[in-house]
Parts: sequence; structure tokens; C-alpha cells
Amino acid sequence: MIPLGYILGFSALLFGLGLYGALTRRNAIRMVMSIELMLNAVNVNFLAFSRYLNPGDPRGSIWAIFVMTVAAAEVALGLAIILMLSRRQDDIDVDKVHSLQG
Amino acid sequence: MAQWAWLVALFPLLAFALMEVAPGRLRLRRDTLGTVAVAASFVVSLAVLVDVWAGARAAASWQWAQVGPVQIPMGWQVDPLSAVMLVVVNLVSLMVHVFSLSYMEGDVRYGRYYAILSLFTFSMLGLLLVDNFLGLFIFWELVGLCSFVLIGHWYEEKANSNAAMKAFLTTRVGDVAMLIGILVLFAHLGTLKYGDIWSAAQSGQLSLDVITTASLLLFGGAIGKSAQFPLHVWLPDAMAGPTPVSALIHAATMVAAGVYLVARAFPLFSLSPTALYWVAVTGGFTAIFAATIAVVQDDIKKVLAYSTISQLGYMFLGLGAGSLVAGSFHLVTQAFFKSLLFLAAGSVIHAVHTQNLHEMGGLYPRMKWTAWTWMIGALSMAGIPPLAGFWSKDEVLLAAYRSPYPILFWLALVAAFLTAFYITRATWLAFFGTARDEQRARHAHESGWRMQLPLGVLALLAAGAGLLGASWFGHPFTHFIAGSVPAGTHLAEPEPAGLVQGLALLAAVAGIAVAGGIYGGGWVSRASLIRAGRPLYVLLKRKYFVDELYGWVFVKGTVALSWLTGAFDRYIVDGIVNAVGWLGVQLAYATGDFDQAVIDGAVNGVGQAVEGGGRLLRRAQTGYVSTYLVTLATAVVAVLILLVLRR
Amino acid sequence: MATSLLPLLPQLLLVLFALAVLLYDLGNEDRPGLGSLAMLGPLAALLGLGIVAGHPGEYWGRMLKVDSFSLFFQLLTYAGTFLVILLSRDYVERQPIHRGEFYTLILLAGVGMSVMASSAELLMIYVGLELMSLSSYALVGMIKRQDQSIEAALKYYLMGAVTSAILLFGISLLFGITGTTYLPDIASALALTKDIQGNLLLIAAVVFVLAGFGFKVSLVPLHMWTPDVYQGAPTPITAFLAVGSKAAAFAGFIRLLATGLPAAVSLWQPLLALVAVVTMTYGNMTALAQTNMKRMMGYSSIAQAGYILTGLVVFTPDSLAATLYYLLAYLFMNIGVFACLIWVANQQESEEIAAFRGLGQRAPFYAVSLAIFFLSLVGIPPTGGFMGKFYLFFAAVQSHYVWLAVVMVINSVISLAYYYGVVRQMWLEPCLPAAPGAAAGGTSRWSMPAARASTSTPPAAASSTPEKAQSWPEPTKPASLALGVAVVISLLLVLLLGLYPQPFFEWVGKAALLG
Amino acid sequence: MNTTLLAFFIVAFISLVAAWRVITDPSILHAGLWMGLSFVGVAGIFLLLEAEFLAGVQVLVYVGAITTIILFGIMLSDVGEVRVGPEPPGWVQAGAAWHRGLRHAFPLLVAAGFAGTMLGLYTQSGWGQLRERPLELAGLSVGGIGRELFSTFALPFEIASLVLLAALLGAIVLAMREEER
Repeated sequence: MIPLGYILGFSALLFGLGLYGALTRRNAIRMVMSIELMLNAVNVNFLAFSRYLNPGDPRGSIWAIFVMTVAAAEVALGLAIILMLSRRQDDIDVDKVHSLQG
Repeated sequence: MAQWAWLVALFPLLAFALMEVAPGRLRLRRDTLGTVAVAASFVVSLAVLVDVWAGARAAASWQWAQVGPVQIPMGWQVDPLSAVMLVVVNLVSLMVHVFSLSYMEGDVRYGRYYAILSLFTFSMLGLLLVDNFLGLFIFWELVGLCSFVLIGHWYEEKANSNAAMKAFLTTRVGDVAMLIGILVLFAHLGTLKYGDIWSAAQSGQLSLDVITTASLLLFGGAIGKSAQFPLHVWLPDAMAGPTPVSALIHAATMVAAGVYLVARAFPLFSLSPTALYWVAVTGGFTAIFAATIAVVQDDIKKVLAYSTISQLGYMFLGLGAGSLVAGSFHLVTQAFFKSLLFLAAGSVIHAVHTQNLHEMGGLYPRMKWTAWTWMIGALSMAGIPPLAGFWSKDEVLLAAYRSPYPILFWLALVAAFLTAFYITRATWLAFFGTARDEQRARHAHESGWRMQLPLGVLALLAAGAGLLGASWFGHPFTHFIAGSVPAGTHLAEPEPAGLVQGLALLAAVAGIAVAGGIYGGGWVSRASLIRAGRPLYVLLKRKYFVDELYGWVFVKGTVALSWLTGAFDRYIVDGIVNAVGWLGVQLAYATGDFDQAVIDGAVNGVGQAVEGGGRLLRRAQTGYVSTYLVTLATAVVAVLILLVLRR
Repeated sequence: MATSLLPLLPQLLLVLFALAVLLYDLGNEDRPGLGSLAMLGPLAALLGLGIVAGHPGEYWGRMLKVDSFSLFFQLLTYAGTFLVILLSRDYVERQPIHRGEFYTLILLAGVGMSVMASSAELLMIYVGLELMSLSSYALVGMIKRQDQSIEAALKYYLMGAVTSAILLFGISLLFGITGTTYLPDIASALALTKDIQGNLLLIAAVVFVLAGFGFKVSLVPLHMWTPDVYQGAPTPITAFLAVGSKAAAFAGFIRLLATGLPAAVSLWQPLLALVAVVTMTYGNMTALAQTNMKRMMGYSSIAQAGYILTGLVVFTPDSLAATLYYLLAYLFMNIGVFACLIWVANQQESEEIAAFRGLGQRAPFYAVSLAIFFLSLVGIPPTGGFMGKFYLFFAAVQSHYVWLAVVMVINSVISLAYYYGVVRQMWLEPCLPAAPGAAAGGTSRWSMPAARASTSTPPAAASSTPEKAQSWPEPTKPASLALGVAVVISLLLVLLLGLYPQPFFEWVGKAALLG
Repeated sequence: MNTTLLAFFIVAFISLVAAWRVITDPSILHAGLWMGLSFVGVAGIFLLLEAEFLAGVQVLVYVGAITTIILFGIMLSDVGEVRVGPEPPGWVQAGAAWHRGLRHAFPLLVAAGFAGTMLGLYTQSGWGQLRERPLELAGLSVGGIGRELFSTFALPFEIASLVLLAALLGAIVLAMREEER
């Protein structure tokens, strides 16, 4: 079978990729997508732990369901904010938004 | 009567509250309200003192709060030390209230001035009455707050509000140490009450290290509040406030709170030779340090400000030398003569509208009352018997003389000389000689009874209060004040020494004489020497019948003599006087420069460094969300890697 | 009754009022009394809290915990929510804000906060945190006509989402290590672990989880959203973030550390000690260089978070109680400051510190109150802030964290300088004339749609002659009663906490046991 | 190498490559689609973990809902890819340098540092080579999850609905076009 370490490694890489995207991209929507990748990695973690370390305890699955729910809500709200931004300026470059500083 | 002592603090508090909420008509009479309240307080405090003198004590305490197993009490107590201070504070405050009726008349914030004065009086009395360190700290901050508001009374002038801020910030530096000192005691003993702490310390519950640490930290607060080196820089600036405020807060009461703190905590300090040593050294150094600066000040209030710093140094010297009496006695007499000097200076300033000594002069004929009362204060401070300052300064010098560090005695003696010197100089420049500003001098006049009465009362006390501690009456003050510390406290009350008294008097007289010589153009100068020689010359001429030869010899001899005396005068006396003067002035400028460049610079520099750091740190806040995210993630991952690698 | 609705009463009432406000807003064009309806929500919740207080225990499958700790933070939350709505009443009239949604979201965020405080299950804490956060993101961006508001919302959202993912990653590791997310079970599982120090995965989990909570309470270096969001958000929301959000996050933080990770104290204690020192110093120093009042309060709140954190670092029953006491005082002094700020901003149409010029003459009541709130923030007696700091110092010194106490005291001296900057403006500088945009209406970023402006501003503003515009102090708008009430409430409590702390000491002492 | 492991490698590889493309694909629209693929890959992992229900939910919520919302968002905001704009203003030279350094050097280091450290930790701990334990179907079955969700976790479930309400409300208010009055 698949060793637990492989799955955790996959999730760490996925999370790292998401983190990299969130840190480097200037397009707000792309940043949101990267954050979703990170959340997916977390879900993989939850399920893996649930499956390997606590079989029979549904807590991991339930966490995953909650994370998905909240993620959906988060994306909806985030897109609304980005939409608002796109109406004020022509693109959604987060680096163009820096009037608050110092 | 002692059990009613809390009334003393109540009156000014009520007055303040009334002033703040009073409706229309009453609001206009805030001056009367404040004065009456302080007068009532004064009467009560007097009764309390009489009672306490007769042996009465009173205290009350209740539990204010409880933190886990630790109780925080709140309460008040009267003992000889606080009873005496209550009277002093009330009296000076009353005099300042009366004086201000005239001095502050027509001021834009006249009503507020009285309100804050009442609040200050309340806080100061509360500081004296409380029986625990937490209460002390609270009132300590409150008086600081009132001082802040009053220094900045004329805040339209930017310099004034800067001075207020400087005072507040500088004293807060000391407060940091003090609060930590209090907490150290609290953490070790679980109590804040004076009595409990004293008995715990004396019964050996605290190690010597803890006692020394706590004492020195507490002393940090005293250094700030009592403007000792190196935290003294705020006091001269605090002269930006109205002069009566300087008399009350920055001469007689609030600045004395530091001395009061050390005197109050004397049972603790006296257990630690190290702590006492540092108190004495700080005091002794500050005494001479500030005195030399006072010598060259041109602003009459600045002279008095440095003088106050110097005198407070004396008090710490006395306490540090192990004599509770010396410190507290000088505290009392200084309160009288220094507030007197400030109020007299206020009277002068009110009359001539300048604070510059070089724009005064020749005021004596027009302001005799002010001049005489000033001179009583000046002589008292210089230490001329039998005025109050003589007796208390004598105690300090004696304590220093008998202490393990006699070098401090000689320092104090030089400071005594300088004290006499600068106060005489100021006296001369202000009241005597020719008027250097005719315009101002011509319009100078006394300002009515409301300003003259306080001067008179304080002059009486500056002259007579010393008798309380005079050896002529068997040191009644010594026995009285000893009742304010627990029985086991080690009090070094040295026997009088004629040598010390003699030297002190000599220093005072010499100071007055040298100053009179230099500034008054008195007997020391060439002209007066010749005048002094002339009777001899005439006498000789009369006694020995005039012979031509003798005549010729005498004429020639006289000429030769006069040339000789002239040469002596020109080269020797002048030289010495000039050298002394020059040295003094140089020293004063040097210390003054040091004060301004180094100490002020350091204080300001720390402020600028902090602010500059703030500006630099601001740069990191670029406004780019990606910067923020990278910083955040870097921090988290870096901490993770560091922690992991450390295992 | 394990699933009784009774222990949920306060939260339920809050939700009910949130829905009522929403429905009323939908169904009614004029919406009179909308603010009052919203204000009733937290008041009702407070009443409900009184009933719940008699029923401590765990309900709903251990998801809901009613103990003195949760009661304390619920009370803090509801009081904060109430005061924030009080602050908003005037504000929303002057800004292009959708009032119904605004109040609803405030109430929902309040529910999130109270959920965070009243559970020992990480899942509940997480869901509560997200409810609070999502509502806050939206609330921050509510002034849609202002670029700064949008910018603040965007920054807050992006950073919040990333941190939330990091927090979740940490929780998942914790779940992997202990097999549970119920804090007491985590604690007992960790208690069996022999080598806590050497458990590297636990280190990773703790670091990530701390980052998640540290972000919400704005600890350096996770603080960078704070000044920007504080400045850009609608002012009542800034106050809400400063008091409500921070208190709730600290509730979760304390619960996590004290209930879940006490066994790992050697892991997080040194780390948090360092962070606390850096946080207070950074916040105070950077605040010195600010010119915008809200931004300055942002940095001030960072510094305050550092003070509060010391209570967790010391980690004794006394220090936790001190933390709670400080949070209590912190609530009222901050609300007070923001109430004064809103008042001034209404008058001057500016939130710069310079707008406080001459306030001492123009409005002595607000000026003196603000000065007292500042004294409390600095920690000068006789205010609640002093008592809180004193308590914290005491707890620190008692546990031989003297150096931490020293750093705190020195920091409070630094903080004096920037608060003084405002005080100086109030008394030293002459009055400003009324902002030029005030009468003309329509150019400044404070302007509102003409339609609403004409209904809400008195005709005096339109007909004011040039001479009258020159002669300040003639307030252009009537002073708001609600703001005055908020100031008075805060003032009373700040002084009460400073002068009569005993009942509060007892209360926080009990709450800090987390029993 | 057995088939499960092989399947895992394939799925994981697809998912990671898709994730990489999310970040790097020049077209934002394509990036959205890549994200959907990555989510499908994660659903595949769930399947391999024998969490069929979760895999289904993953496809429904992530691939079905979230990817769609994001694609809609891309269309609605009607913006192309962000082009490199001007560098930050000069007044924050120090800040700007910091910023540039952060932008170009740090993120890779941070992300790699994160993934590397975590991989190292997993290898060191006992988890690395841990194989599956016998599956107790009761726990992970749809019925088991459902029962738990509506008994033990009923309260957070209700609060999650409030989260959705708040997000919905916020989204509507923020995205609503103001009619210019």
C-alpha cells in the first residue's frame, strides 16, 4: 500500500506550491487560486491522518467537509472584493494597491 | 485630632470636584473656593501636628483589592514625618493660593489654574498620607500629571509645552525604576504596606541583595522626581510655568517627594550600606554640580531652579549619610526659604516684567518689602545663623562629616560657599546697584497685600523654623522625627561638632563676601582698599609733626606705599579674585555646557533615536500586500526551521 | 439535556436579531430604528448570558462549553458589539454604507467571536474564527466608494486567507499527532508523550497554529495588515477589530495554549516571550512616526497586543487573570478613543492627527475624555489601564520575568510620546477652521451621495454664509448623542476599573481558571 | 511496485503539475482550468485513501462549484493577465529594495524551505514508512460521517451555515453595482 509519508509528502509539496503562488503572483484571482491549493493540501492531510492513524474516527473527514464549506464561502467573498477592485482600477494587480503604507 | 487627618486631603479634593461641576456663578469664584479649602486643610493639619507632637498616631486601612492570595490594601497613616510635611505642604500651598490671587489675576485660564492647584494639593497630601507603595505610586503619578498641566499652563508658547513634556517624560524614566522596585518588594513579600515591609526587612526576610536592589530602584524614582543628576534636566525647564507654581511644585513640595520617599523608606535604605552610599554620592555630587551652574545663570528663576536641585542634593546627602533628621529637617526649611525666594522673585517679575537679572538692579528703594523678605530667604539659604537654613544645613554637614566618606563633607562645604556666593550675586543684581534698565525700575512697585502677606509669613518661617532643630533647645525636631521609623531602625544622629559649625559659617560668610566683593564692588576692589588705607595715612600725618624731610619722606613714602598697595591690589588681590571668579565661571560654564550638551543631548538623543527608529521601521510597511505576505511566510518558515534545527 | 438550546441562548438571540435586522432592512424602505433594533441584539444576548451563567457545563457533544472563561469573553464580545453599533449609528448616516447588511454582519461577527470563546473544540474555534473573519473582510470593504476601504478589505482578505490555510495545516498536524482536535484530549495525549522537546512534528504544528492566532491578534511579524486595515476600514469597524476581534482571538489563543498545549509550554513559551518583546517595541516605535490617527491606533494596538501577550508568556493563573483584566480595560479605553475619533472626524472630515487641533477649546469634554483614555493606554493611575498593567507587571515579576516587566515599563514610556502628540494638538495648536468640503459637499472622499446628504444634513450647512463658515467653534453638525453615550460609558468603566478593581479581580481570577 | 502505488504516483504527479501550471500559465483562464484539474487529482488521492464520499464531495464542491465561481469571477472582472507594471515609488527606497528582494528571492526559498522541512520531518518521524491499518469501514462510510455530522458535529454544522450566510451577504453587498444617485 501507499506509505503515509508519500501522501504527506504530496500534500506538503502541494501546500508549498500554493504558498509560492500566493507569495509571487500579482493577479488577485491567481492568489485566491493558490490559496485554494493550500486548502486542498490541508484536506489531504486530514484524510490521510484519519485513514492511517485513526481509522474508524470520522473526524478527519468531517474536518475536510468543513474546510471545503468555508473555502467555498471564502472564495465567494474574495471574488466579490476582487470584483469591487476591478471596478475601481482596470486590472486586479494587487501591487497597484498601495495607498495605505508607512 | 490625628484620626481626622484624612480630612486634610479631602478638602482640596472636594474643592476640585466642586470647581469642575459648579454651575455658572460659583464657577467664577474658583479662586476663593480653592483658597478656603486649603486654609481649612491647613488648620486641620496644624491640629494634627500638635496632636502628633504630643504622641498621637493614627492609621486606617482597608482592603482595596485582592489578587489571588495577595491582598492590596489601601489606607492612610500619620506619623511625625507625614504630619510635619502635611503642615508644610498646606502652608506653602495656602501662601501660593493667596499670592496667585494677585499674580495670576486676569489670566486666560485663571479658573482652571485654581482647579489644578487644588487637584495638586490633594494629590500631594494624599502622597503624604497613604500607607502603602501602590497608593504612593498613584499619587506620585497624579502630582506629576498636575505638574505637567501647570508647567504647560501657557501652552500657546511651544517652548512651554515642550518643557511640560520634558518634565513628564524625564520623571517617568525614574518612575520606571521605582515601579519595578515596588514590584520587586511586592513579589518578595506579597505586601505593599510600609509597616509590613519595614518589619519584614528588619526581621531578615529579605536578603541584603534584594534590599539593595529594591532601594536603589526606589531611589531611581526619587532621582527623577527630585531632579537629581542625571535626571535633573527637566527642573530648570519647568520654570516655564507660572512662578507661584514653581514655588509650590518645583521648589517646596513635588520635587521634595523624592526626598520624602527616601525618608519614608529609610528603614529599608538604612539596612543597605550600598544603597545609602549611592544616595549620598548622588546627593553630594548634585549639590555641588548644580550650585556651580547656578553661579552663572542670568534668569532669576533659573538661579533658583539650580539652587533647588542643589539643595535637594543636600537632603539626599544627609539621608545617605545615615541621618534621617538631617534630610527631613532640611526638607522642611528648604520648603520655606525656597518658596519664599520664588514668590519674592515672582513679585519682582510681576513688577518689572522680566526674568533677566541684568535687566533689573536698583529695585531695593521701590520694593523694600520684597527685597527684605528675599534677603531673609537668601541669608537663610546661605546658612547664616540663626536663620532656619543654618540649622538644617549644619545637620547635613555634620552627618556628612561623621559619615564614612568625609570627602562628601568637603564637597558640601564648597557647595555651601557657592550657595552663599550665587544667592548674594542674585540679590545684588536684582535689588542693588544702579538700575540697568531705568524704564523697568521706574515702574516697579509692590503689588498689594495679597502678594506681600505670603512673603511676610514665609519670611517669618524661613527665619524662625530652624529653631525647631536648634541645639539651643536640645534638638526637639530630632527626637520628634525619630518617631516615624520603627524602633529598630539604625539612625546615625551624630553629635554636634564645633568645627563643622564654624566651617559652615565661614563658608557662608566667605561666599557672601566674595560675591559682594565682585558684584557689589565692595571692599575688595582697589578703590575700597585705598579708602580703607586713607584713615591710617591721615592719622600718621597728624601724629608725627610735619617735617619737610619727614614730609618729603612721607609724601614720597605715601606715594610709594600707594603704588605698592596699588600694585598689590592690581596684581595680587585682583588676580586672586579674578582667578577664583574665572575658575568658578569656567567651571560653571563647563558644567553648564556638560549639562546642556551631554545630559540634555542624551535625553533628547534617546528620544530622537527612538523616533528615528520609528521612521525607519515605517519603511518596512511598504503598502504592498505581497511584501506583507512574504514577510509573514518568511517569519513562520524561518521560525520553524530554526526551532527544528536547534533540536 | 445534552442538546438543549438553553446554553446557546445568547448566540441564538444574536442570530435572531441579525436575521431580524436583515429582514427589516429588506422589507422597509425608510428603515427607521434600524440601529436601535441592531443594538437590542447584544443587549438581549447579555440578558441571555445572565440566564446561561447558571448552567455551566459542556453541551452538544462537547462542542459547546459554558464556563466562567467563556462567560467572560462572551460578555466582552456582546459589550463590544453593543458599543460598536453605538459608534456606528452616527457614522453610517454620513457614509455611503448599506446599513442593514452592515449591522447584520456586525452581529454575525459577534456570533463568531462568542463561538470562538465558548468551545474547547478546535473545529468550533475554527468555524467561529472564519465566521468572524469573513464578516470582518466584508465589513472592512463596506465603504465601496473609497479606494482605501477596498484596499484594506483586499489586503485583509488575502493575508487572512493565507494565514487561515497555515493555521489549518498546523491543526491537521496536531490532529495527526494526537488523533483528536478536542483540546482537553489533545492535552492528555501530549501528556503521555515522553519527549515533548524532541517531537519535531509537534514543533511544526505549534508554530503553524501560533501563526494563525498571532495573525489575528497582530503580533509582529504577522502584524502588517493591521495599520493598513485599521486606516482603511470604516472607523467603527476599526474599533471592532481592535477590541472584539482581538479579544476573541485571544480567547481562542488562551484556550488553545492553556487547555490544549500546556504540556508543550517549553516549546511556545520562549518563542512567545521574544515575540511579545518585539511586538510591543515595534508597535510603539512605529506609532511615533504616524500622522493618521487610525493608523497610529493600529500601531498602538500592535503594541498593546504585545503587552497582553506577556500574560500568556508568564503563564500562571495570576498572569492569565491579568491578561483578562487588561483585555477588559482595553475594550473600554479603545472604544473611548474611537468614539472621540469619530466625533472629531465628523466635525473635521479628516482622521489625521492634525484634525484634533484645538479640540481642547472646541469640545473640552471630548478632549479631556480622550486624554484620560490615553492615560489609561499608557498605564498611568488612576485608570483601568494602570491596574491592568500593574497586574500584568506583578504577575511577571512574581514569576521572575522581571526583564519582561522592565521592557513593558520602558515601552509604556515610549508610548507616552505619541499619545502626547495628539494631546499637544488638542491644546497647543489653534483651532482649524471647518473643512472646506463640509459646506460645499461633494468633493472630498468623505462626501456622500447628494440625495442622502440633503436629507441628513441640517439646512444650516447649505445656507451658511462665508462669515459663519469662518467662525469656528460653531459645530457644523449637531453632536451625536450616541457617541457621547459611548464616551461616557467607556469613561466610567475605565475609571471604575482603576479605582474599584476588586469585583473585577475576583471575576477574572475565576475566569482564568478555564474551568 | 503495486498498482495502487503506481496510481498514486500518477495522480499526484498530475495534480502537482496542474498546480504548477495554475501559478505559471500565462493565461488566467487556463490557470483556472488547471486548478480544476489539480482538484480532480486531489479527488483521486481521496479515492486512493478509500474515502469515496469525500472524493465525491471534492469533485462537487471544488471542481463543480469553486472552479466555476472562479472562472465566472475571471469573466466578470473582465481583466486579462496582469502585466508587469512600474517599480515601487522612490520615496521608500529602502522599503522598495526590501520589496524587490522579497519578490524575487524569498518566496521560492520560503516555499522550498517549507516543503523541504516538512518532508524532512515526515521522514524522520515514524510516519514516513507507515502503511495502512485495516480499514474499519464504519468510520469512513457515508452513513458514519452523516451520523457524526448531525449528532456530535451538529453545532459547528449550523454555524457553518452562518458562515455561508455571512459570506453571501458580504459578497452581495460588495459586488452589487451602486446605482449612481
